[in-house]
Amino acid sequence: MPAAVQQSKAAYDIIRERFGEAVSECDANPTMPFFEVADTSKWADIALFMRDDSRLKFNYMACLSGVDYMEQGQLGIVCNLESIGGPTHKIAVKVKCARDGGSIPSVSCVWHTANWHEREAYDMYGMTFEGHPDHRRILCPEDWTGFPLRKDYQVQETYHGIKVPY
Amino acid sequence: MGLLDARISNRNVLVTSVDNVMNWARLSSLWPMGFGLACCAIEMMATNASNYDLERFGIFPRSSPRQSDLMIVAGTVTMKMAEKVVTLYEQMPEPRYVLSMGSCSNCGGPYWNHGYHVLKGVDRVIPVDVYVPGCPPRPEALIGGLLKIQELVRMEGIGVSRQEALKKLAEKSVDPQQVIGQARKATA
Amino acid sequence: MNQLTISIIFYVFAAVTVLSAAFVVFSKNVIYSAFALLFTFFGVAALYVFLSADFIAVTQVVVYVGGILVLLLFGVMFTNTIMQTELKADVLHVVPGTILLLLMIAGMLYTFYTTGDWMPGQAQLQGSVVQRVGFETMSRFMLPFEMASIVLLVALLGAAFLARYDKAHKNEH
Amino acid sequence: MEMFTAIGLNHFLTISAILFSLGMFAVMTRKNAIVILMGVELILNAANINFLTFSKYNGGMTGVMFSLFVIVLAAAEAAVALAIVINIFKTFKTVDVSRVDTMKE
Amino acid sequence: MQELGKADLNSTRIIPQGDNRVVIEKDLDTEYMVLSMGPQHPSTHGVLRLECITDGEVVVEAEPYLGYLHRCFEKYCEKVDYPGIVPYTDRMDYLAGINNEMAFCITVEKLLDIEIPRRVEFIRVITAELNRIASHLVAIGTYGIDLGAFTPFLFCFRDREHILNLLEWISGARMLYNYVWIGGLSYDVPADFKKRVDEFVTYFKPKVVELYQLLTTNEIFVKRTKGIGIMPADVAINYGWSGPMLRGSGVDWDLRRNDPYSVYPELDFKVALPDPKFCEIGDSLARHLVRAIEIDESLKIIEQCLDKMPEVDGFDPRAAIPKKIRPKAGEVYGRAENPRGELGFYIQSDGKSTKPLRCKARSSCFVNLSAMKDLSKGQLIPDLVAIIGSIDIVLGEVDR
Amino acid sequence: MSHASSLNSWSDALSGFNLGWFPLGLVIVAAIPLVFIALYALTYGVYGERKISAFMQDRLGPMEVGPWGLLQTLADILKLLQKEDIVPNAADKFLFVIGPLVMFVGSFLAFVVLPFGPAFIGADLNVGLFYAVGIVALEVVGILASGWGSNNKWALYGAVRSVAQIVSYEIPASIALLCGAMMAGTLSMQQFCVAQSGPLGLLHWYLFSNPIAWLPFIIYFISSLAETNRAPFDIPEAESELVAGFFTEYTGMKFAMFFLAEYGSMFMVSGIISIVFLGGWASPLPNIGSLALNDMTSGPAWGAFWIIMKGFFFIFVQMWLRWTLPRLRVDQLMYLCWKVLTPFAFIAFVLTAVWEIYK
Amino acid sequence: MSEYFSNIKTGASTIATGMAITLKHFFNAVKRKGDAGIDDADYFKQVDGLCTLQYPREAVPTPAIGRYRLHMDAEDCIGCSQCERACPVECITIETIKVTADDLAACGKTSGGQQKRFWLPVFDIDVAKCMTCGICVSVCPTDCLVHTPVADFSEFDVSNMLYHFGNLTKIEADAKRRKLEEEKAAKEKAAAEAAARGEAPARPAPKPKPAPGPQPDGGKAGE
Repeated sequence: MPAAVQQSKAAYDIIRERFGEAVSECDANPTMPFFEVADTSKWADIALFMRDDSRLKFNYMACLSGVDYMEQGQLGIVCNLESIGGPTHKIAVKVKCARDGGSIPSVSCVWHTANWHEREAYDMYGMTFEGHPDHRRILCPEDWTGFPLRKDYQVQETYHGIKVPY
Repeated sequence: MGLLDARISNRNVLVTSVDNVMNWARLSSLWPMGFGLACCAIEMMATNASNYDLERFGIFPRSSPRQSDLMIVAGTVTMKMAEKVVTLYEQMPEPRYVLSMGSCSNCGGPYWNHGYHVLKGVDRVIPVDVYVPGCPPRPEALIGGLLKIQELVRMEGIGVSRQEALKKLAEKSVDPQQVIGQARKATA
Repeated sequence: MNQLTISIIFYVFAAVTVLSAAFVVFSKNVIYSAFALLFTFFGVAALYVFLSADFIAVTQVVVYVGGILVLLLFGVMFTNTIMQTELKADVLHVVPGTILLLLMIAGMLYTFYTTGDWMPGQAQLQGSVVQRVGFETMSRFMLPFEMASIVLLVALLGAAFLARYDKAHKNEH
Repeated sequence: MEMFTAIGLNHFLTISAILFSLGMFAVMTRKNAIVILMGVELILNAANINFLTFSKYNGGMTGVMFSLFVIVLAAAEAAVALAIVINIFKTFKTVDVSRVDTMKE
Repeated sequence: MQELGKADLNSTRIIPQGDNRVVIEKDLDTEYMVLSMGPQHPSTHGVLRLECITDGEVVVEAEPYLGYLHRCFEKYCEKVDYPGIVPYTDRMDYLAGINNEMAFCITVEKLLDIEIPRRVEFIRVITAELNRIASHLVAIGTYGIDLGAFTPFLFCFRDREHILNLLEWISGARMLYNYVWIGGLSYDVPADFKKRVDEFVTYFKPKVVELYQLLTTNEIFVKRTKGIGIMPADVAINYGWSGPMLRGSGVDWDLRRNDPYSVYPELDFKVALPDPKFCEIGDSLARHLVRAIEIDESLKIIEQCLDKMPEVDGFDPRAAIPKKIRPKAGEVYGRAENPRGELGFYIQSDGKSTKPLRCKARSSCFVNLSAMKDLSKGQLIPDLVAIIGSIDIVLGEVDR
Repeated sequence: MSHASSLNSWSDALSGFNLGWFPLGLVIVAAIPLVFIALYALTYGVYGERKISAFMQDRLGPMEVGPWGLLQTLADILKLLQKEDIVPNAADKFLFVIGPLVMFVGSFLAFVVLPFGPAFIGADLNVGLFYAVGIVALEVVGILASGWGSNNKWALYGAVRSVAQIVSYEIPASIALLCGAMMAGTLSMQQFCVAQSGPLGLLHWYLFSNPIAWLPFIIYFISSLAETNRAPFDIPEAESELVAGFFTEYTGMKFAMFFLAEYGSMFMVSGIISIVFLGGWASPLPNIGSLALNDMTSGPAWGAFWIIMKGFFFIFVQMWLRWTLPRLRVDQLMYLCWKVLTPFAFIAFVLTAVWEIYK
Repeated sequence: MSEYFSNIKTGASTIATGMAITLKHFFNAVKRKGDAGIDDADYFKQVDGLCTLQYPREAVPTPAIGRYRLHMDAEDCIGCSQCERACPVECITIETIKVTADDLAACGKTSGGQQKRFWLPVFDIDVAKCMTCGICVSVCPTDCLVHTPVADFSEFDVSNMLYHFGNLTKIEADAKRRKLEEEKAAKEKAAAEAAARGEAPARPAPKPKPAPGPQPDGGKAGE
């Protein structure tokens, strides 16, 4: 197991110790070690703990990507976290919710960068983020129909009278 | 019909020469609107910059649509942007020209098939006079496109609509395949 | 220049002055009034030139056009919602006002034209007054000149204080 | 004809009378404080024309000097008056003098 | 716990009141004015729209609206196979094509777990640093335009043209290269390349000095940028800033050093940090200075790479490219230091298809721009322009 | 002030020429400098600006329209004439139309008092300098009218900024010019030139003959840049902030008027500064012994040549500055005016007075 | 107070420096950079002076590998459709008709000597969509699809940018198609007969002998 993955595992152990069953087992693969939040409602607490715990100090959210798990009927987000100026560990966190009407707690108050990323995830996939201060579409126009990056997305025929497909 | 009538109806000498001067003025001072959208905007800036220097032709960008004659649609026009493009086009005073620069604004370019949010060609919302291909077009290509617009202006005049001018130009145009063949021979 | 030319020019400027002044007074749009005032001031400056007071004429342009008019325009713009071109102001008591206006003009004109005593004296003012203004300011009118400067200073301070009323007010509390 | 071509004292006095009356009209009838201010400026200008006219036709410098001071005072007056108008606007949210009827808000 | 989070939010939202910041007081009872800057506005660097609520010249609040250049990059990633995505990455941050390609390729290579020839790595680094210089030249030049200096912009573009010519010579295209391929390069460099790059470095060094004298040290420029838009380090990290923006706030963080890739560990360069002598840490000038220093560092890196680059006879840069790129199932987050910060790619592969299941591009500009709302509060309109310019956004990357 | 006539003999003679009752001569007197300057401003000012900026930026500038692009400006004007004249619906029609006119007139009115040679002046007013400074006020009103009339936020911002700027900078400018007036003891533009011409050429110029004159000279030059809205004080039309400032909404010929007015006032301030501090039409060459260079290069034609050359020089410096410097911010602009230029202008005023008394 | 004066001093000195630089450039304007290409040894020879190239009159040579306008040489195309599959933009449309046995000679060989097995009734490249990524060129086995360094080819009508490189006219294509159908039908019939006779069915057809068939002017027809 490479050193980086071991560090991630160690960080995971701290979180596991604190939250127990709320987080799933760590997937310590070499390319992107991650764990999943089993209890979605705990995600904001976990996030805050991860940021503020002196051993973890995940103060930098590198990326937050929405994902469509069509087979499982779920939507999710993947957050890549690390620490700047603190320990050198990195870890990814997955949070999932139901595909229709699912919601995930917003962490935009923990990491400001999550604000726009969550808006983007909403724009592309349509999950809602509870407690998001500014829950709007960000890239597509406000009156756009559908969530473009869902696997079953069908593009609309016209937008404001302009033909959309080629 | 007398000789005189024929002369007048066939746009007499005076009108033609006035036309020529007016067209010369318009084609010599095409002020484009600095309208950068995407990658092509950078090439447009490079064309304006020292190495290619559009000001040689009297083309110098204005930031207000009211003072520009030419709109260079440089880059991808998205659905969100399309309406703004139309607004800006409508703000320009006549006579106005549109040059579509780059694949994206010609027909959606690389984003034509899956780009749900990309307008598949700016000619769907505003009339385009010249299409410059390339992704992005080289500055040379943009200059070539602007020269084409100048040709178009030269063909216009009092009582000559843009369609007629285009028709005249089409008669004069060279077959692209021939040009490619020549270029190919030259490089071979 | 012959007499006729001079009088034509005089009448042109007189007309500009009077008409634009009327426009100032009767226009319902405050901003139009302000811009019409520009022409009034200019016409008056031109009349000053006819009165051999070239220095006063230029002072009129500098102070009235460059200063007061701009102040007035700013005042109009500040006291109206920005970007709102409807700047209507009602005219009150039009009928009595107009009657009074006409009466006043008539009365004054009557007085002017019937009083012959102030008809031209022997020594008319000729040429430019620049140099004489300079001499007079530094000799006979020294005291008023200094007082004017004090008045200006006080007005400056007062205006600044009044316009910054909020701040002064805030500091009290 | 002579009366119209030879520009004399009365011509200027006429203009000054008209200007003065117009200014008075504005001061008396208009509600907008700024227009009233404009009326005051018109009155001052009318007075100035008179000063200069008499100065010209009597050959003295007093009228010229006086008009200079009038302009100076007009500038001071305009500055202060506008400051007051703006304060009125801040307090009453209007520059309509007929609605400014209390000493203190 | 949630409550604590809220409280904490307030404590991190400290935006210091620099002395340039105008305390908003209402002198006259004027109404707030809503100004819509953009999407077609000279200073928004493309098609950003800022809705500013202003009180006279003071910006009370500026809300950025994005998406005017949303070109569905992530949709394309799911529709096009891996080699086909590379040209689309070019079009994200179109000022730094090679850097984007490199970020994407190293991510996929991480997933594929393949070895890259050393010469390829050196060529990649040289071209990437050249492109970084070109990109910073545009950033500095357009910043000059924002502040009213037109000539530095043209000087920057004049020198950038040389870089473009160099890159066109090796890749065939001027701006969007498609040069770095997964597992290799599209072409080997021409024989004279080393010499020409060396000549370029000697040509360029005095030009950089001239540029600094003309723009960076100019008193008006300094006055316009110093102390404007100050971002403290902890807030910057919390906002996820990266690259020159983060370094401008005084954080010593450079992915080339902290999460090394390619041959960067072998190279000697220093992480550009602003000098508190010339600027206030975290202000617009600091960010500009970081970019200026990075140009020098990139030149150093290029010189070292030219020395160290192995010469291989009959070198085939496409030799290591897999015939069919079909990574094993798994996920990866790979990233590289772009001129504008961390460009990351999150790729999910199902192991069966030649197309990614999901590919998210974490673009640096998108993240950097998100702080705009906080940065602009209480600034003057000209300062707003200075702040946007110092963020140096490329809308292609913001909207993707 | 021995000759207190308001017009010099040349223009007096011409203005006496009447066509019937119509004062044709007067019109000609008023129009000659105007036409001359308008032509100048049209062709060479704009063309020169483009070429100079191009050379400073390592490029060629206009090349294709006429030989070396010499006809570029002509083409621009002809094109602007043909353009559709849009008056936006939301605009205040009256103010929108009158704005550029007032500004144009205001910018060209001052040319009446600029002497283009010993015998070539529209009106040698005794208050020439005062008039030239004061008439700029008209421009202010034009700008305000167009900015307000456009009913566009950018235009209004530009107009308000511009007015604030011009009104403020008039103070140091006038005080600096007062220093010049004190040295010459006159306000007549013609007398300025007369006082500075002499056999020693440029040594008679105040800039070189007076040890303090450089201070008001620099102050006036900086303030004149601000008064004509030139870089680095071009914040009213700051392209990157306000799109195009107060003329954002203008098309065609109205826009051309703004353009002309800008170049007209550029020449005007250059003319004023060269008359007040650099001798106007006085030749710079001295008489060296029997080689009477000064006498050879004086006279009506030479006078026109010298003043235009001096004007060109200052326009060149203005362009040079414009293409070198970034733009100031609004508050910095005001700082410069009130806290730097105005105090220094007062210092210069006092020093000049002292020098004039004790020299 | 000293800060006040030092500010004025630095302001003046930096402005003077900047002005010196621009003035230097102004006087350097007599020199001009030549039109040397990047592969020219004296590309960096001229450091100062004007760098403008007057494009329609003078041009910098584009490098030989420059990727601008796509060109296809129908003589060399073997109709493998790899470019069509590789193109991320899908701007290439290819339709092929298998060459019947007796037409092989008429179809000809590539310049590399490879036998062509497909007619190309349609080989359309929509240059308007092309993003010049060069992937199609890299997969082409016969190097018949190339990017030419020609960049300047703007059009008044966007439909002119759809380039047809196919080497058959519509009528010819129909004829070939019919011929192929016939041959296929004949082959199927033969196979059916063979199957009926109980022979092994899936034997490849024997190499056809070169037969002097009807001579189509296929190489030049495409436009």
